[in-house]
Amino acid sequence: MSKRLTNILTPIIAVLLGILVGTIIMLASGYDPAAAYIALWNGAFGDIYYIGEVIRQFTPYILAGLAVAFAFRVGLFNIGVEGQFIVGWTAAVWVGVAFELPRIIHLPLAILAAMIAGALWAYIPGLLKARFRVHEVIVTIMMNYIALHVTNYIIRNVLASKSGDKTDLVKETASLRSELLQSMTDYSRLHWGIILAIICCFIMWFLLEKTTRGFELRAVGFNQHAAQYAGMNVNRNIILSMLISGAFAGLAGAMEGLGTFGYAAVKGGFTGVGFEGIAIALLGANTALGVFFSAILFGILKVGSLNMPLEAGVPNELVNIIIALIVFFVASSYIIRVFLERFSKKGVK
Amino acid sequence: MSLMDILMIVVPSTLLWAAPLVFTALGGIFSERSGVVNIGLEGLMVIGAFSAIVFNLTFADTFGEATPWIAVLFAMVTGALFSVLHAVASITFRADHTVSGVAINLLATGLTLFLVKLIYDKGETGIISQPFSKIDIPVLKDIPFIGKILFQNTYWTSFVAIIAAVIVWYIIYKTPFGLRLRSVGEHPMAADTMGINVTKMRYLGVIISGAFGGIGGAVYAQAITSNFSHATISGQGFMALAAMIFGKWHPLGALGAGLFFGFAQSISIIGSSLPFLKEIPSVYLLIAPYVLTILALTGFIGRADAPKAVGTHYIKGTR
Amino acid sequence: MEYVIEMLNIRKEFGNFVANDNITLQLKKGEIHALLGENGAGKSTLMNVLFGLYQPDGGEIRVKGTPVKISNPNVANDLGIGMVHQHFMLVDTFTVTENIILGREITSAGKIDLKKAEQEVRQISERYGLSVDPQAKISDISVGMQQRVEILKTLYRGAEILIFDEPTAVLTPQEIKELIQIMKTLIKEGKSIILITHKLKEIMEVADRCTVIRKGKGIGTVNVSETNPNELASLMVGREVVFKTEKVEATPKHDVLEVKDLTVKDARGVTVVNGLNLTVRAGEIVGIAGIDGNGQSELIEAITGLRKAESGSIKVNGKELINLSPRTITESGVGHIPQDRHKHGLVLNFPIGENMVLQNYYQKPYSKNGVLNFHKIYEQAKKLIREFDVRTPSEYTLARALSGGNQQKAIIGREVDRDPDLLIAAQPTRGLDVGAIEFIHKRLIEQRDKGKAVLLVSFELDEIMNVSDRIAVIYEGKIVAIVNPKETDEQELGLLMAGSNRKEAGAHV
Amino acid sequence: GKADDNGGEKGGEKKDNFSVAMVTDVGGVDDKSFNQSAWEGLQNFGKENGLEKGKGGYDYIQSKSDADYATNLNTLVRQDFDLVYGIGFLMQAAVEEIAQQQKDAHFAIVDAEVQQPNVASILFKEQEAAFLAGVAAALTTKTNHIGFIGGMEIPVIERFESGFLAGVKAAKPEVQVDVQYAGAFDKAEVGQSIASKMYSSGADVIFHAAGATGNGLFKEASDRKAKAPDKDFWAIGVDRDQADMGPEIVLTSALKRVDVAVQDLATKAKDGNFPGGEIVLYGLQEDGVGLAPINDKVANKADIESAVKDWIEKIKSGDVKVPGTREELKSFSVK
Ligand SMILES: Nc1ncnc2c1ncn2[C@@H]1O[C@H](COP(=O)(O)OP(=O)(O)OP(=O)(O)O)[C@@H](O)[C@H]1O
Ligand SMILES: Nc1ncnc2c1ncn2[C@@H]1O[C@H](COP(=O)(O)OP(=O)(O)OP(=O)(O)O)[C@@H](O)[C@H]1O
Ligand SMILES: [Mg+2]
Ligand SMILES: [Mg+2]
Repeated sequence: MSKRLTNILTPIIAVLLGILVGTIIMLASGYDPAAAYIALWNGAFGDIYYIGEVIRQFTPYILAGLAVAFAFRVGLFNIGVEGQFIVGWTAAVWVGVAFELPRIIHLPLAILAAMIAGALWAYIPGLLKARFRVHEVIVTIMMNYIALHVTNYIIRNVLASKSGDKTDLVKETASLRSELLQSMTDYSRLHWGIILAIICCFIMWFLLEKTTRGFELRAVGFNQHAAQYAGMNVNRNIILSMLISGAFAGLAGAMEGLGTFGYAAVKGGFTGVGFEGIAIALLGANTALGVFFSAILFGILKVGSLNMPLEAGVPNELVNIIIALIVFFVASSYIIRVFLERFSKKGVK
Repeated sequence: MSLMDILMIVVPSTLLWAAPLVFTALGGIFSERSGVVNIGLEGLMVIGAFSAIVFNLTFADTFGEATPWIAVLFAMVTGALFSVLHAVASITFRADHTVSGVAINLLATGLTLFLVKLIYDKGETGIISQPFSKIDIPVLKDIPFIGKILFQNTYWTSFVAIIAAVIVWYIIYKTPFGLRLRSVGEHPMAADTMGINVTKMRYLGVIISGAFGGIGGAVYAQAITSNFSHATISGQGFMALAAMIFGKWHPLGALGAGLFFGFAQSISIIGSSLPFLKEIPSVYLLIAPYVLTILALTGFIGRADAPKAVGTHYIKGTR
Repeated sequence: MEYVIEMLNIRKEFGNFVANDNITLQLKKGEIHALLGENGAGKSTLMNVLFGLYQPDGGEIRVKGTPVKISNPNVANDLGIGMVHQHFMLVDTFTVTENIILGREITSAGKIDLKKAEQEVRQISERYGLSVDPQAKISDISVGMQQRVEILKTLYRGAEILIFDEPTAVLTPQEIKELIQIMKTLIKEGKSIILITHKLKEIMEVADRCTVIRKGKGIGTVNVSETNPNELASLMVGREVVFKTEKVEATPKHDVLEVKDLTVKDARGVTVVNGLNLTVRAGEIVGIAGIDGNGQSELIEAITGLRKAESGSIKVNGKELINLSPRTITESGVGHIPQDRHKHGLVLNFPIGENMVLQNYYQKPYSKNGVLNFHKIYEQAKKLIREFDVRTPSEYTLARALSGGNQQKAIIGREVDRDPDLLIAAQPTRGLDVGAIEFIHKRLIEQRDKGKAVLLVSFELDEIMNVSDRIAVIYEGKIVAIVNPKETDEQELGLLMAGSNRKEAGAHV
Repeated sequence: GKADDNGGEKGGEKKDNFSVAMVTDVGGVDDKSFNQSAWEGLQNFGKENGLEKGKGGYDYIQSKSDADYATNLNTLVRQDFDLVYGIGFLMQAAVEEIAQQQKDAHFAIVDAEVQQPNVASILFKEQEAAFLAGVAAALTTKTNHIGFIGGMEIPVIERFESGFLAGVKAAKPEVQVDVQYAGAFDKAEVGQSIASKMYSSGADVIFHAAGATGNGLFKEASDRKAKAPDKDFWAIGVDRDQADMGPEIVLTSALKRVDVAVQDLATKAKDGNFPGGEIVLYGLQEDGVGLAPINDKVANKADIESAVKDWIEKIKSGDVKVPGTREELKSFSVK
């Protein structure tokens, strides 16, 4: 079996295995798997509206996944995507409500604000890692909590309008929403952000694989000593990678702030998007294309599953189990490869 | 408020917060010392919390006051069993440890909530009737000054956590098992040439971490939330991970880090009652624990070196 | 004749690759048996089979005449086989004693009895003249000391048969002497030894017999007393090998590297380069001779910008370079073949092609406006691979998959091709077979002849004497003597390196 | 969706039944709080009208994150439910938007205001329930020291806080009240630590309006009571009667009858009186808020009950207007 075929088959088999085990669990606990999967399918594709929602859902997933993946490629584990996402969201909305500007300036400015906010939030762990060798995992975890409390404070005390816990909608000129896309998808919340997300996939791929900067970043990711020997500035690259990762995460926040929601509200806890980003990045093997596809898969499962309790009476926690199993099997792809090889050898003989 | 009052509030509350973190961080140490990254601590706590609550709800009448303790043992077993998944994936199937850990977290949340629906047909469980309760430690509570601060209005579990940390320290640094465990995490090939079964040691490390993670979750749920829902364990596992790194993969370090986190949280709660902190906006108190942690790490803890071979696979015959 | 070990017709495959093809090796009691072969010939593999780390795919192993199956190192230990590995199998963060007792701990009531263990270690150490401090941490002791710990590990387990895999590759001449002494003591105490080494001189000095393998196949076993280095080398390589590298007299010109009063601290903050002065001129090779740990590494790191210098001056072609960035220094015409090729020299997870432009990827023609030109990069890689005879399936192969010798050739190709005015070569031939060494020495001399300055650091006195035009002896962070290789010998150098001054040293000649 | 082929069939059902459904926030229908209460209201409505759970009857969808509200509301509209509830202030923006898109559908939102002709907004006068709780607390405390634990500083909780403080002040002005916010609705350990601090510093009654964070309060009170049975450690619950959280320690609860409101509004809509575009306020007058029975173990239970009764009359009659913000609280006085 060619290596290429194995590489393509492995994740597909992982997904199928995840679904298979999910089916077994449903059978064992007395639910009807067929009904569940049909409900899932209908919930994701049953109507043009749901297709629009699926795309809307995976737009920030792509960006959060890219954020995690980018840092990973430079050897850093950015658990702080969640926090960077939240500050990006808040910053975008801030610009979106605070200014009166023509669309051509306002929207880019709001997006930029989100990216800068996310980047700054990631800059701190990057800097501490580069300068003091402080473990980025702890710092990013702590920064998540700080982001949550600080943005809540800002929203409540600076941004919120009369009601006190939520900002106004961002101005029309800063919104990613589109009448066209909404009317095409029967009032889904699909917005232009998906274009940005796809562009970012391309940017990540191009930056890492094609540019001298990417060469440095990858070198630092694999071997800091060799990178230093080769005249690369390791610290600068560490910080840079966190900045870019944070910018992706901030942009993901803008997707929510300027697109899906159009406002920022006081949050009782984490949104989970940043943590989904970890699973998405890992499932996508930390490559731009991989992240793109795994985000789509996550989007389909998440949106589709909302329909499961209503239509099939199956708890939608089940989908989380299936997602977990898929991640698990993808992680264990070594064993799948071994089986594939055995299988193909037998086939030849 | 007098200093004594403050201490009497801060110390028990510090201990309360610290206990689950310490247990779980100790678990993390076993796993990572053996060379397996365990980002799945959060999931293991979820499993522990869930099992303990279900056990407690089911057997409260049978076991009476002993229920929470037996529930902890039960959670220990389920945590250990659940962690076998992580062990199989990351050791035998050569999965990326981090990916497998993330899967463990996702799976734990999904599975437990699914089971709650299945068992109780509800989104969350009811309140347990036999939680861990506040106690005054006999004898010790009467020690002047210290007794009031340390040994009154507190939980047995906090002291068990401290004792556990000391025992784990002893096991890891004083016994052959500990020596072997550490050698496997530092240089698995060296260990292999010395006839140590790397795979077995790593399995043990991960499974013990599952047991401790289960205890951590069980203690948290039975001493603090008293039920199980999607919000019961929300980030404590990651805090435990942070405590483990903060404590430099050392059991007593993790104990210190857990106490530090607990202390910072308590200060953020009591702060609003202290005269000199009263006026500042509450957001500063809310973020204080996290900011303090970052400052502490940057200022005087500095870099921490993970076990050398952590996160790598040991495949015989390669280096 | 009684054999303690017989490995008969051993075969070992890795996938489709046959690493050991029908190799036979018989070890007599009380002998030192050398195992010789090129890099990648299969020596380590064969020994790993004997030690139970690999399972053979064919053949038979007998210990004292009885066929055995050595399924893991524990079995090997029980059979009295111990191995000192090529890459040390020591846990850095453990103490000497902890490393030695690992897996065979002495306990009392469940607790490791360190006191007793230390005592035992001390006893064995004294008996075999190893003088190791049982309480020292591995990361704090020298490489030579670490090797003794490896030996102690086997002795502690009661090994009767010891396998040494390239034990001298990492040692200083003094340490080598001591090791040879230790091996002789071991033989006297009734042990038998298999010794892998690339150094024919050592084989001639200590070994009784020598088995040669080439490309995985057994070539045969010879009695050392009945052979000579040239015969051994040609047996091993399959052709004639030149030992003394041919070179014409140097014609040094202007100063290229001028180091003045350089002071550098090591990672622990100890001053290890202490007011050092050194000049290297265009068209000469200066060899730095010294015992490991006298500041060689820090000197080179300071020159190349990898470590901050405390004070002093480093000029290349008259330009002050002290404490500038590695990039600036590289661009000022300094090339560096690093001591540790895995740590500094290569990004092992990059294809060998990308490793070939590790310092100049950002320059034309390899990139333009920040975008890499892979076509040009791989063209260059192909050229270097061809010119420097790097054996790799393709330029897209990960550097990780190459053998040590080929990795080294790739690095040397890269550095030489950049045509630096000053080429620093730190232990460029460590662990390489004689064929590869010959190749690398030729390249260094070629650079010299092109009018470049070459600074060579090596612990191999042979290499220093053979290749250098001038020898600078480093001792405690200072250059204590400059000698002409033609007017000195190993003994004098050895004494200088140990800190005796010139006159004293000279007096011995 | 609208165009799907069984649309006609459902249209048929529509004539017989008035179907209702709700979207919960991430809490779900067993959150022991307003989602649960709302679902109870829907169930009661269903029983009353002989409806079945499911399409064409009554049903709910649980959200998994904030982003799901709109999808879920839309799903219910697309399933042709006649009235769709959004439970909780978090759903305000989603309801507002979808109401504009789906002009034929009818919505109701709990705890927030949406000004659209096809949306009825259900708001509660939480301050009135909290006021009564404040009265009960003030009359129970022996130390003249009381605590209030808020979840997050949002308007709903501010109404609880203001009403509670006003009630205490009205009943016993000299009582000191510690107010502290936990910053989250799901952090029981924070709730417990705050409660511990308050009890330690002398409070003997604590009221929480903090969701699951409040579970920590009950835990702390139970623990302390178990240790010192002759001392008072009272806790006051919120939203529903939380007496089950600890028979020994729950003094009473400030009730917010989401169930009543939900059922009431559904009935109105069914009868053709859907208050679209209006705010429907549920206070004491409408039975939308209230106080749960006082714990039997309180010595002066009868006094408290009669005092509470008095205040209920005064509030209902409009003699007393309970403050709903801190601003209003400042100028609040009984006379
Ligand atoms: N685990 C392995 N998998 C695949 N191939 C291997 C493995 N180990 C060794 N080889 C291959 O087997 C051959 C012999 O390797 P071995 O390490 O025995 O060489 P060696 O004679 O010890 O060389 P050196 O002198 O460099 O130490 C090499 O070509 C190597 O590429
Ligand atoms: N899993 C493997 N697959 C392929 N080749 C391998 C593998 N493991 C080791 N090798 C190869 O085995 C050979 C011998 O390894 P070894 O590390 O002994 O190299 P070496 O030439 O002796 O280098 P050095 O002694 O400088 O480290 C190398 O070619 C190495 O690349
Ligand atoms: Mg070898
Ligand atoms: Mg070698």
